[in-house]
Amino acid sequence: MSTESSVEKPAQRVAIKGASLRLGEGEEALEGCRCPDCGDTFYPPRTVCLSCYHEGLDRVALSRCGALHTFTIARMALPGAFVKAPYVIAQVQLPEGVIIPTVLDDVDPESVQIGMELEIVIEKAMSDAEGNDVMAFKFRPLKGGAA
Amino acid sequence: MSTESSVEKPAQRVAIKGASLRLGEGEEALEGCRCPDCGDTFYPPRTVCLSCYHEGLDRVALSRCGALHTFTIARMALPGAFVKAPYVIAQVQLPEGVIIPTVLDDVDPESVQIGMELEIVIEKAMSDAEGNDVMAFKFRPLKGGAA
Amino acid sequence: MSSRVVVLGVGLHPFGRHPDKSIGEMARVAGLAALKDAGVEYKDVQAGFCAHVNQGVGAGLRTFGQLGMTGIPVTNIELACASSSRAAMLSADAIANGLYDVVMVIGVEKMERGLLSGVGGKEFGYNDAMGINLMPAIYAMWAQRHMHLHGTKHEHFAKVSEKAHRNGALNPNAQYQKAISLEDVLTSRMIADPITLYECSPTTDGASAVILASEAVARKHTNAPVFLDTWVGGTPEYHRGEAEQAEGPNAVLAQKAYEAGGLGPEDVDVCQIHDAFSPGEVFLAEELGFCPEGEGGPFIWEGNTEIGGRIPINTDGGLLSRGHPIGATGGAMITELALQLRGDAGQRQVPDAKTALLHNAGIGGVNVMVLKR
Amino acid sequence: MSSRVVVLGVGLHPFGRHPDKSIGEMARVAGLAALKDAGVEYKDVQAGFCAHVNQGVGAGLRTFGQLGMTGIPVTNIELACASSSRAAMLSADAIANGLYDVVMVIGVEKMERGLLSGVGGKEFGYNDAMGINLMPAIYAMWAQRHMHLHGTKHEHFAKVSEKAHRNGALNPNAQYQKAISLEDVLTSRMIADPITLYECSPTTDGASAVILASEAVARKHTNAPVFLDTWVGGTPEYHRGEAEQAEGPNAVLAQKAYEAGGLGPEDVDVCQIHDAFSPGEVFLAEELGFCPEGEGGPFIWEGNTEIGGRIPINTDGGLLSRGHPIGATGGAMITELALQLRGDAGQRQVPDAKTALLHNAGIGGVNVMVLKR
Ligand SMILES: [Zn+2]
Ligand SMILES: [Zn+2]
Repeated sequence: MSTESSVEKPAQRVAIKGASLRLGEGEEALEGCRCPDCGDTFYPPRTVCLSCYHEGLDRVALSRCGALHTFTIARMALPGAFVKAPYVIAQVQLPEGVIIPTVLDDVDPESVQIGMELEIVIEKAMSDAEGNDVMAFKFRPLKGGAA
Repeated sequence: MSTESSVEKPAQRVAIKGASLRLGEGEEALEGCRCPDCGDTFYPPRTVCLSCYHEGLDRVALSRCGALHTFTIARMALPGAFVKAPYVIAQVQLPEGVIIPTVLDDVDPESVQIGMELEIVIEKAMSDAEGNDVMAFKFRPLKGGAA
Repeated sequence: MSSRVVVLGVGLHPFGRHPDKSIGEMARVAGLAALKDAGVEYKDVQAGFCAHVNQGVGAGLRTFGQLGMTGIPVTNIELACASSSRAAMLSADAIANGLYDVVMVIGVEKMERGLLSGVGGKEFGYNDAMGINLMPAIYAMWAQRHMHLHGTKHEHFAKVSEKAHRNGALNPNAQYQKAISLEDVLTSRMIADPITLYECSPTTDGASAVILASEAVARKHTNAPVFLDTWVGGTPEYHRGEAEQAEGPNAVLAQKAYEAGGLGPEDVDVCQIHDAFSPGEVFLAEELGFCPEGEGGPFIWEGNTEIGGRIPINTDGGLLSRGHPIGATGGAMITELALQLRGDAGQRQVPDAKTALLHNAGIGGVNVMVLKR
Repeated sequence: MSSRVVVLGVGLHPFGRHPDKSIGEMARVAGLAALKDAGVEYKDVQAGFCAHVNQGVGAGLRTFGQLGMTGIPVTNIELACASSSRAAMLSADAIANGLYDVVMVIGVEKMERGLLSGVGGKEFGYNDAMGINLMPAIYAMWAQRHMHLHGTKHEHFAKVSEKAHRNGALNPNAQYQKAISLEDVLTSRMIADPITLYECSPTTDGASAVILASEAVARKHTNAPVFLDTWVGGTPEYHRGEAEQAEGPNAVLAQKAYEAGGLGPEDVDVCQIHDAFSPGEVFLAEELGFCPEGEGGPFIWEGNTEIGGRIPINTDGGLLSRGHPIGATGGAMITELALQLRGDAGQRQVPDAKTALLHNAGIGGVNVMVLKR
């Protein structure tokens, strides 16, 4: 609470509630789960495999790139949301087979096409009460990819 | 909204939501329902008789006096409540047989006894947005009654 | 002990905006109408289910208590927009197995203004921050995928709403009793492409009541019973590598219902489906087997789902025009189909309707039913 | 098709304060424990009921979805503090009638801090203004009436809580695992005379899971099944000129359960009752027939409801000490009785318990069950 302690404690990077992110160690990415028995992959992370019911899945970093599965252009902002209308709500399919609900960044909503290649952007959404950087993610068109 | 209109419109007396009161015409009282078929009486008012299922009951003014059926001394105030702890939460049985949940007024909580005779007090609880007097009720020991 | 189940009585409190009415008041109106329709008294009711979503603790008491206090077990059932059809299914299970002869379902909801938002916890998180919890967006994304895969057009979806409002104009219990043009639908405010405001079900207050009875008891009250013949419910199934299903495996459940009921989609004379948003009817026309996969758009565009068409859908206006007080919707669907099968649907009547299908979906599951006379 | 119903598996997530755990997480722990206890796999479960009160739309998906997504119907059930026992009763109905062989009930609740408040709408009204919506006050007023009519003393009620905490200290899943003295109970902060803070059930988070199965399937997994033998539920009955009943007609329902189960109160070896507030056990000792009307206070004071007494009640600590996550409580009651009837209750074991009675009450209704081995 004192000025001293806030100087001593550097801001941490923490994932926003409801998003599972691998932060800080090497390349940042979504964090999912992989079943050591059958290899199926899940996002968000879970404990029990939906394919083979194995209990205790391995945490894995997910691919940073994927393809647009589907989308819509939201024309009205929701109360409390950080994004301003119009914005693109999207489902992104990663090579692991999982589909990630997210929003698109750096894109003209009218030019969005199903199938376009996308990459993740992980960025600060806000600060929390302890002064930590609360991190969230979006996806944006892959540079050099089909857009 | 203008000063003129608020001058023109005198404050009305309206019952607080959740209480059924007969206001303004003659002696004020709780308003219940009486079944024209079987004579059973209800508070709060209802449409279908619980004894004989007759539909369409008559509105009646209820007795202003009754006996304490049971009570407790609440030692903590609830957020938003107008009463300050300690206060007496009570059930009052009227001669019609109905039991009225209420609070007691003008009474030392420690001296309350089941069976004591009570009378209704109808008084303003607050003003509403339109400037009306919002009326509520309590019960208090009957003057001259056994207390 | 096994019995066929009869939809003996149905009743509605008119759907609309009723900010000054309590759920008890609306439930009483619907409940008394259903009792009268059934020809039974409240004291004949042996069990109750109160279907609602956001009406708080004690809703069963506050609704059934308006009709009587006979000591029967009353259970609150929640399955989001499919709450009252699920409650009817549990009632039907009990009657079919001889547990009760007369069961009453009251579905009721007073809704908050604003567009439906999806599943959420109480804490602000990623979906809130990103504006993802926008219910129309979920249907919009399914719609975009359908457009991408099958060439479906916005006009196809919009036609659903135009037709719904045309039907709603014939229904005195509907929230909107006014026809609107395709142009009106297409040019109303865009919410989430391709869904416009008039392609979203409105915010609605209302109540429905359904009295189900064993055949033996029902035959004492009617010579032409409408049977709740078959009912199945389910949740989304996970299949590795496949995209997520909607609220549940619609096609799988429809197939189960057809098999159990000994019929096929070609035998359905009238149908109620879950058009919370206009694309719903396009998807379901396919999933329920009325047209091949991908052809739902043109199928509806050509008028096949209108009254007088091959398979009239949502003759009462559907969620879009009749309104969608979420806890009450399934009961309203049953109500309309019972009226249709009795021949009592007035201006909305589908001639000689003998077999009806019902699909009601919510976050948490899907219900499919077959009704027959 | 009629089958006896077996309590095949039970599991709990420890009760307590778990602000950082989601309901899914707690449900998964309880659910996996129950599956393991039953010796069945999740894919054997044919239907699910999610009992909760305040966990919002989609709770069934968020809990059962942690264990698998097999497409089974999952229905959310709410009956306030009696939600999960009601869910178990609907499951038992379905199994008894041959509809399913294996059904799972998950009861779960994350509670807001603070004392339970009663039935209420969303709008501020008379009861709010007057501070009447204080849940302990309702039990306190029943208690005052009991004291007036029968001479019951505050010490009699307080003894219930002292005994509950003594039992809870033996239960690793209890919220409070610490015995407290009668003096502690009597001198803790007065809430609503005669009820003190330690006579109120606490604010609790937790989950319970119960797997019910048909006898045929259960016999493949166990040689000593615990049967859910009898179950009845009800709402308050109106009788002209009589005072309002509690959450339901406790004595009437108990009598029905005894008749259906072919037993009397003298045959009950162990019992779980609804002690949301300490007077509950005094009233129920009478209403369930363990002692004559009006004698509940002395009956408890003399130790009759302790482990080792004539009729041990709430051996796991009850709502007062085990905790009361309202949606999960009924399942926890079933869990304790199943352990007792199997002889697996450890330090809390009632020797040679063969017959058990359960009473669970909430705003909206009361459930009474008989379990047998
Ligand atoms: Zn696996
Ligand atoms: Zn009458």
